[in-house]
Amino acid sequence: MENLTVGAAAEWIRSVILLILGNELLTDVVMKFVGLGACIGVILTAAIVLTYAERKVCAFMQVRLGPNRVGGRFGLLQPIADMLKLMSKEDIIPDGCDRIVWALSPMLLFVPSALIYGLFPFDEGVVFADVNVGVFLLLAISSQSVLPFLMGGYASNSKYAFIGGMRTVAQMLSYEAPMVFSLLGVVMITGSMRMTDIVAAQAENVWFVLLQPIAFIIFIISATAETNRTPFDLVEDESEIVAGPFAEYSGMRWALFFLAEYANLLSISILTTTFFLGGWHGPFLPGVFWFWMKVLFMVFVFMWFRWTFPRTRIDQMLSFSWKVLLPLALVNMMFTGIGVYVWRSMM
Amino acid sequence: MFGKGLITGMRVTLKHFFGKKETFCYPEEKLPMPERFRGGHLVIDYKKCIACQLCSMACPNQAIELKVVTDAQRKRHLTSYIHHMGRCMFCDLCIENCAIHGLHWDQNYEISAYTRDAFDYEVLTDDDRQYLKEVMEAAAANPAPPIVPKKPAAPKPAEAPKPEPKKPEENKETEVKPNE
Amino acid sequence: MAGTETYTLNMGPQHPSTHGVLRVQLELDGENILSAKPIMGYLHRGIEKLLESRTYVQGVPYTDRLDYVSSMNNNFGFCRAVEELAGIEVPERAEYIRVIVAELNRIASHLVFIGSLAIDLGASTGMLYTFRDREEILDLFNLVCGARMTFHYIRVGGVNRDVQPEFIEKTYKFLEHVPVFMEEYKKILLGNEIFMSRLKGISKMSKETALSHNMTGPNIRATGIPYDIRKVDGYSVYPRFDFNVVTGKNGDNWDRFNVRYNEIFESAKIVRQALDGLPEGPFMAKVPKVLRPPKGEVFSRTEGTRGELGFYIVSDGSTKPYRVHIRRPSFVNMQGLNDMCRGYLIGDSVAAFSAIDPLMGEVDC
Amino acid sequence: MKTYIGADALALLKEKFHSVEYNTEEAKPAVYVPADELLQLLSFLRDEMGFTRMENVTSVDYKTYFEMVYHLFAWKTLDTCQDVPDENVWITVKVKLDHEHPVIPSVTSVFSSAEFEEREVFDLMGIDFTGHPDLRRILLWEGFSGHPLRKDYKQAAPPFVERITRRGH
Repeated sequence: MENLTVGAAAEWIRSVILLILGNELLTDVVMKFVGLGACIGVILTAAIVLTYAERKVCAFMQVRLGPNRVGGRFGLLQPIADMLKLMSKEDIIPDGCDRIVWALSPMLLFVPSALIYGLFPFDEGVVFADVNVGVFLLLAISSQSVLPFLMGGYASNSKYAFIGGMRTVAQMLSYEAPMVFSLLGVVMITGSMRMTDIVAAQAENVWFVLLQPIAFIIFIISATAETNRTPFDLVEDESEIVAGPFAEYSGMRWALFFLAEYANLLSISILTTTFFLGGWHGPFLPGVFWFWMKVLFMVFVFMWFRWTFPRTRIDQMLSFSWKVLLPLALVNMMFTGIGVYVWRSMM
Repeated sequence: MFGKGLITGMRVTLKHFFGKKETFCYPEEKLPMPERFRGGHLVIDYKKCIACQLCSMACPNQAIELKVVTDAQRKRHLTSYIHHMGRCMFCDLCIENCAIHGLHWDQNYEISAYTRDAFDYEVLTDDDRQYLKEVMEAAAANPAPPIVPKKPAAPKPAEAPKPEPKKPEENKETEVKPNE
Repeated sequence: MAGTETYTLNMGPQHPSTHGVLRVQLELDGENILSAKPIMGYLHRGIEKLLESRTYVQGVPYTDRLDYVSSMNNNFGFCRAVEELAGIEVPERAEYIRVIVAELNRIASHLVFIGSLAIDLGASTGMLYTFRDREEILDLFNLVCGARMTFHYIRVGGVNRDVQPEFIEKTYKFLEHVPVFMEEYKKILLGNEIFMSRLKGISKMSKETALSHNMTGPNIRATGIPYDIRKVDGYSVYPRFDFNVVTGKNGDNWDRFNVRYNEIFESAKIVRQALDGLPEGPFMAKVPKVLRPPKGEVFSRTEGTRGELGFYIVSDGSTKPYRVHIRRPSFVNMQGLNDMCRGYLIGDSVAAFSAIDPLMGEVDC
Repeated sequence: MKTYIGADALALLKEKFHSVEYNTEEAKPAVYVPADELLQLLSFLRDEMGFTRMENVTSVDYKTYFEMVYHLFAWKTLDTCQDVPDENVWITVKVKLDHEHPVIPSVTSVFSSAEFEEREVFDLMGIDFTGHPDLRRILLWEGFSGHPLRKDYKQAAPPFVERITRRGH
């Protein structure tokens, strides 16, 4: 079950490039770009697949049929139609906005969302950058997505957008903390911050969801908040502040926000899979298959949350983070520490 | 316990996720409309119509525009029956007031259009106009004797002095005074 | 440190959660609401003026357009006023049919309320479920009167047409279904902790405040005053039916929701009793073709879905009313909006808009 | 609205307020009161006779004069709503106003619930309320001229807006 699919493909591409260039070093550089392209390809594909999936999941949970016009009975080409629609839309720039900041915001938002993909171990050996401080880097990058939201909210020169921007900061900062502490439990057990090590540790023993159930729940909750999805979608809360920071964006600029949202959804599912569900590890089937199966299941779970729950209020949400999740995460960390100490000393 | 309600809610949505769907593909499958359904275009039984204009008068919004001619036999006929659907409330008063029960809906609810002008719907069909022509010709060939000698009845439009012989619809009308 | 400033936020007229074209000017301090000023009139069509130039019979379809999610109740109110003015005795069967359709419409309207509250709180799935079940009622109405929204079924003197046996059968079937779907809402909304925390203790209103704003309908019943015109006046055949007036305790949004939720059961109870006791007989009184009520005036009130719906009609003896004034419950209830929003957060204001359940067609008339 | 106010209660009112008039012939006589005594009458009705609910405020244009119409409703057991049949009483109070300059004291100091309804009357009928906390147009916009519910109101021709039509359909 080693590298049956992705690894083999990479090997083949590498050999082709080596044949053309004839230089090992140059080939490695080119291969990095190929990897980069693959990551972006994953994101774009995910955006297409996930929009369709979200529409269908939403529709099915709401006893509707969902898209069934474009592309046959099941509306398979709906994302393409959406994309074409978004591209052909007029780009409206609101009067009185801070042009540069306003235009930068969607692009900057996409950067951290895309950057994280470099750290994900998709399969054994299939990882763009296997950094030894992977977890740390990952959290550092993902926390960068606060700024573009604030930029968009501030620069739109709209009150709704501004409230949305302010909410983003409050929300993301408060949920960053329990998320980090919930991951620390995993790191403590593994003893490494390298993503591949974490997966390997789960492959040897059990999935961390069994060892760290509380951390898993905390992580899921704060991940929902980090990706701005219901019940914590207060940033783009359409019934209160219309669309928050996105209120003034249209066409492709809005599509970038949209893309980032789905990239985030996927990355958070990948993270859950990597940290708690054993990553690519699984019996019989190739790793890539297991990996995507778990990821898609997590995506479904997040969609399931979204289409079942009402949203919380901003004060409830913040106090839930600081008063419930954070102490819980700290307690969990303490018990994990004791457990790890006892287990190590017993060994 | 906190979270129990959340789990039950999720069970409901999951059940519906796999369950039967309530909606259907609309233009391919259509809901059957009941027999009393009010909507769509008006359909008139032209051969029965006595051009009494009750429908037009009953309309609260003046959505029905009629043009009437009187033939040589002093019978009135419609030459045009325009239903301004943009003004229509589909309140059914025109149909209920029809003296001969010759007006009804075609129950086609797909009546949206791109322009407002498309809402000025002509109810009379070509067949009706053909019929009108025949009737007019027949009447002209056999004109009724003039009632008052000094004013010969000519086949002129907008000249409808006397009501036509009443049809048996009269017995439907109730003549009861209010209690006070 | 610089001082803080308050700012004004216009919610509406094109806002996802103001239920039509309501505009609310919120005076905000951060996320806290200092005052909420409803600004209406975006849907003003001058129905009162229109009715002056239509005959009494022609006026009925205009009342459909007042509160367009419970048109039957408006028809009912208007026809009762005209009947009182003209002294028309409505046959018993007609009264029963009226009560049946009015209560069914009340259920439909409350389902819309539950759905819109759900979607305002972000639970769009809950909204789809309520609309799915409301569809059954609309189909029933489609069967009996041929329209799904603007019924124009209740006429001066009775009802337009008799109910078919099929309608009765299907209504019984629907009544069987009521507890089933209500249980589902209970699971997805009522028992949901997030939903509870969004509503409990929010937009609290005391009995005195509610009275001073002249609130009616479920809004006043949520504060604990069992003020229901069906009981107070006992008009039509309502005194013959056994039903409870649902009241709340605290007057918060949770109670407003629960009052309407439980009223669905009460309405279903009334419908069942009315169906069981549906007498034979004519469904329409003998009404003159040209209705000329004697000179005089009448103020007749009924319990609409949103509260007390009053029609004040002045007749000058001609075929057309001289003056019609409609006391719209939503319009009067809007006075309480400021009290319901002040001191709460933006998120609560959305819940307050929903909980007061205004219908812009009715507010703006 | 079960029972209208009784004749003796009306006589009591007449005794208290000499300017009050009503037609004894009618079954449900409306109580006419001059504008300057309206507030006293309403306070009396509210405090002494238990008419705690101002159900409806409206006005009628009789071409030569305006008439403000107040429908009040008394129910002593409103808070508990026990069904005590005889205590379900209502009364109509009317005020005749000059057609040229209709001015009337606002009743919001007695019944604060009348605020929106008085604004509506102001907006659509053009009756001025003195002492109203926030007298603005409520249904029509600020720049609107005229009062549509008056009988002599003539609607201005709607502004000509060229229709955008699409050909080919």
